[in-house]
Amino acid sequence: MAEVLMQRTPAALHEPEGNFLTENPGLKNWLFTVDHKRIGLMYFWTIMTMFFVGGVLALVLRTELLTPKTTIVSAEVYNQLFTLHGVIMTFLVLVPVIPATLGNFVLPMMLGAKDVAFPRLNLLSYYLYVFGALLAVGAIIGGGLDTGWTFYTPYSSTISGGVSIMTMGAFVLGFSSILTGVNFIATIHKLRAPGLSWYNMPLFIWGMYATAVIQVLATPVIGITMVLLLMERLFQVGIFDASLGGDPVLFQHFFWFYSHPVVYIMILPGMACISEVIPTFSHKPIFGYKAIAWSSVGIAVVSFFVWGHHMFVSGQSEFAGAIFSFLTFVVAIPSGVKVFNWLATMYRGSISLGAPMLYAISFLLLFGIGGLTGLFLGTVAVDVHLHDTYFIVAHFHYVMMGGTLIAFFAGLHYWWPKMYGRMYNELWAAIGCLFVFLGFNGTFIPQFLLGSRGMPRRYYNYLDQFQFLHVASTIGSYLLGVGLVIMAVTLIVPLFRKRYDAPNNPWGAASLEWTVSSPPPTHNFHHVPVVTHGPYDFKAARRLEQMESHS
Amino acid sequence: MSVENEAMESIPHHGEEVHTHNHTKWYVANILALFVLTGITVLAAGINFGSNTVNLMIAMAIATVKAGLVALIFMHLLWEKGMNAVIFLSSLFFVALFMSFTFFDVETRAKIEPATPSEPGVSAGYQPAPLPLYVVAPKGGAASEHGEAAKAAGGQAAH
Amino acid sequence: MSDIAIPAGGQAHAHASPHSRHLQHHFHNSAQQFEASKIGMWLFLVTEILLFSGLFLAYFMLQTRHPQAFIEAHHHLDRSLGVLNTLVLLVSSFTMVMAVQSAALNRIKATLIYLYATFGLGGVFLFVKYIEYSHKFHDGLLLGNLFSYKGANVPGEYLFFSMYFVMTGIHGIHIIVGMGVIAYLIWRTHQRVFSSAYYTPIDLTGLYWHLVDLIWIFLFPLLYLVS
Amino acid sequence: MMPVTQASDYAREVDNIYMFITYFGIFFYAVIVLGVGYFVYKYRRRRQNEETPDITHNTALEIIWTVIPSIPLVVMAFWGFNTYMQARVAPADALEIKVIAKKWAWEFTYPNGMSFGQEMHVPAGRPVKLVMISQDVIHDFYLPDFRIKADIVPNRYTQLWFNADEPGEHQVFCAEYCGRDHSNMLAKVVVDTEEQYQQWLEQKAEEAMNMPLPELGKLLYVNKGCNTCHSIDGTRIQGPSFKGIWGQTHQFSNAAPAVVDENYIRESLLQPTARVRAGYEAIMPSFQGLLREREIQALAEYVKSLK
Repeated sequence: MAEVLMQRTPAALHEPEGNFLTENPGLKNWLFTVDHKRIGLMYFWTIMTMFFVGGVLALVLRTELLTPKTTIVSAEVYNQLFTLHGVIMTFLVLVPVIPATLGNFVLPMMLGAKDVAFPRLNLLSYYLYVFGALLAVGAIIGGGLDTGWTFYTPYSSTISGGVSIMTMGAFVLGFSSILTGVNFIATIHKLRAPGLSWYNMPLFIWGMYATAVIQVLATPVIGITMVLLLMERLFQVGIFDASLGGDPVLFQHFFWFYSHPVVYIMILPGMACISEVIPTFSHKPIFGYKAIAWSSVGIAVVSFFVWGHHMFVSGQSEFAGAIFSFLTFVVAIPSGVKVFNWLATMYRGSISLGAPMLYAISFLLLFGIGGLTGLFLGTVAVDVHLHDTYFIVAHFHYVMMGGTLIAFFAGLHYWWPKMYGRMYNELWAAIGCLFVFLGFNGTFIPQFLLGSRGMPRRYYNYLDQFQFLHVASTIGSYLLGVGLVIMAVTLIVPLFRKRYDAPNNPWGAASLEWTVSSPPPTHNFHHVPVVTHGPYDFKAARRLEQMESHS
Repeated sequence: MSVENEAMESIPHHGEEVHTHNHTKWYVANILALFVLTGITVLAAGINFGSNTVNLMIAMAIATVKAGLVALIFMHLLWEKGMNAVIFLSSLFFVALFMSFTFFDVETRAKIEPATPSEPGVSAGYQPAPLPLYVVAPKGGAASEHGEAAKAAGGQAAH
Repeated sequence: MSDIAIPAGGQAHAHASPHSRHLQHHFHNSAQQFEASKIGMWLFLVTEILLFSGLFLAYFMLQTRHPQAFIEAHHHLDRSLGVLNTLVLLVSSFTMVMAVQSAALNRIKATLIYLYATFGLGGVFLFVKYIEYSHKFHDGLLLGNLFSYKGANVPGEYLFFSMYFVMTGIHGIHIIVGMGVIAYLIWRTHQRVFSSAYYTPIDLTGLYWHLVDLIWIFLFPLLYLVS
Repeated sequence: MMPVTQASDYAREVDNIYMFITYFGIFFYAVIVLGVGYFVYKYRRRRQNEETPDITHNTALEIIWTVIPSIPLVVMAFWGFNTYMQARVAPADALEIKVIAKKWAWEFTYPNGMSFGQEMHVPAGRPVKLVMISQDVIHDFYLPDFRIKADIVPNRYTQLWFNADEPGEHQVFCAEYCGRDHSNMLAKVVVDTEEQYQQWLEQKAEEAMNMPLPELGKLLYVNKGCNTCHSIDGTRIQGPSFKGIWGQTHQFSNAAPAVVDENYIRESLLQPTARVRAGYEAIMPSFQGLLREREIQALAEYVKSLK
């Protein structure tokens, strides 16, 4: 990677101040904006609203589980709430949370582009998301449903209630996700700034690229699955219904062909954030750039080979189970490689523990547990015991929340100064992170124990012997809730205080989005930037900044 | 590599467009070929090549040739840059993956029986026999008969 | 080569490109915009292929489970209408590709004629489908629980018609959407919007139309020629 | 680590794999935790503009940490699959018990063709094969003490087998979500000695044959799971209550009104959707082929007795 100076005109330093937040104010200009940054922020607040709803549902569920029988809600309500919690958190939060918010916001800037390739489709994607979210939440009003987010037939195709509306919601949300994916791939291929070769791209972009590939390839399958489920409900077409000559296990194949890769739609962007935060806060180039970049792509491809590991006990053939088990271990390897690479990046670094780094370290510790407990589930004989117990629940929360969401928080704290031009209080951010970390472990470590002792998931009522661990888990979840509130307050308060103004590059990072003002100008770059150094070449970036400040 | 050269790489420029050639001859030839292949498909459907599966595969093979012609000539993959072809072909790869794994499951859901039935009387201290543990019974038989019968019953119930 | 927006002089703005009327602000030139659109369209086609792959898989599954029912049921379809519709769609693909080429060669009048022809052939396809559908409705050869045909002698024939209606239905929706877009293109062509310098929408619609044709190529033998 | 009863050799074997993975996991987790902790302390940033070395990669090291951990993974995959196959292949002389799952009850049918409620009695030391089918949606037979579990799919038999070490009682869960009372779809496996098992079977069979009809009906009401949807005290659960319905005229959503008599009850059991009580959903499974004539009579007599 050539270590030349970042080429920018002196004029760029003294442009009149005006940024995407303040230029073109007014509700209408926001609602019909095609600016990727504004769309990213609209996505952010909408998703955070859904996250809040899903989180409150989680607390209600945990409170209900304080006692074996009825605590605060009835069995019907409980079953609908865990379904809604699952649907909201997977389809409405985890899938879009990083690509649609952080990705939308920084990806074009990282590429040195003014916008994504199809800005209007980007806006359409947002409104499809809103529409899909309304349908999903409306399904509860339209009769409710208690299928779980997995919609297994024939249960889902025979019960009355809001399943059909939810099905349409999932279909619409799929479209939204596809549009984001198409947009990112086209943008990365065609809108890179001069000098930004593939190996000069920040690893965040590689992660987004791999994610987009899965979005494009897997999401249509959930679309057709939902259409067929709707047909099954409306006309009893018989494809997934055994009593009509179909095969309910076929539905599971359809569902998991999407829903296993979707797990990587969630975690790859998380890993992408971590790959930015760790080198920046270690002030040292990332270790094994190519290994991380290609392991993202490798994970994306291999993620399509392993869906059957959700079906070891479903009546799938034993031999299919064997193959899926072996392939599952194959996908474990690139994830492990990434963890070692991040560790090696910290080796002999100069590590400062800013809030993004604290979350990144939390990610390493939590994702480590999530990944390693995955080994139990990839091993067929052990999975048979643990399948559909709280062990699974704990495992995927460690990967999805401990992985994706914690990584999202790392990224959020990392790019927050760029998004709003304000710093936050480091001490309170650290306190929030501590509460989140402890609360999270407090919630889910008891669930591992519950699961290995045989406590099945989706149980309203449970045996008395499980109560102690359930109470422990509930207390942990309250702590987690407190942590998230502290985090939210810490981030939001500075938005109303001018004295927290952020510099252009508060962390000393080296990728392109830090060369523009905070918050960025409406069109990102006044002149097309030319990339002359690598994304983790912090020394070159600093030299460049020093030169500019002297000129 | 100089900055200017890298710039050339990532931003395309005018004069590269390849669509200004006149391909009418190709198109006419292609549509005629497609007509002929349609005729062959219909004729082939009248012949029994052995089994249902083989007939279906032959029909699908001809359809694939036709689809290939459409993609190469009407959709310009023959003259396009590689990237679009890569995108198109990769989709086919994943379709094949989806179908083959699912079929593999369904086709190997055979009845599994113990290779050596344990003798009566030793059951109290029963130990699983050393390998081979199991044999796979031929497909069909009881399981699928049951399926047909139940389906017939279910079919009536549904209507 | 000279019109690339390299900020050497500090003044070279992307808008300096000659075709700025259709050039969106975040692209450097129309070639870049065209290629980006093209990649986007191919990615969209990928999603369409994966979407239909689910239908094909469901078809193959049911067909292997109930081969006799599928053979029996497909006799109710009119093979000659199927062949006719195949030919109609193939010809429409030809007219579509000619429309794209005419636009690329700046022969706008020919473009218009070919677009009208494509639209018309799409209409013919739908009309033939309408005849087929109304026949099936009349006989009660319908999907799922609407199946009310009395003469079925192999159990499970309704599964074939479930697949028939879901597959041709979703394909038909694609034809209707395609015709809608072509109608829009005809309107815009009348307004002299397209030229050899800018015909991206026609090109992309062409790709979409060919894909719809390509899917029919597979549907035809599966539904009409089961043996 | 897994303080759950190990009720069979198979359970012990699964736990061996479980422990192997646990040790592997603890080792690698320790590497991560100690690595992070040590680096964060040792290489903490001491001053602004601290210089760091430009270490970008080390191919040998990367190959090592890719390949070495892969080896135990291969062990896990093989060991896990081989053990799993043992659970799939029942010995030919196994005692065969038919399991029918429905919302939200179990039915266990013994080789003598009879079934006696939510407790499965099996002899210790003899392989027991379960041949399972569902009547409505997907259920799942989960026996944690034996580390076995399998989905029960409608219209298709799935199998499980186990061989209990010694007499005892073990919990059965439904592990695939199946509706409102999923969490109450419980049962027990009671392991007896061979003699106790035979005695129990004979005694139960005799009881059922000689019982007066209303009493048999009362037993069936629980054993066949009627009680999960129909109360006998007038409260509405999923279906209408049985209390005092005998001789009443009922309204139906899909048929003309009719009087509750022996024929109506018979039809409700065998073709439940033929006449659906107004205000209720057509969700009752059919008991066609699952009830003897005497048992149908017994249920009718039982309903008659509920005033």
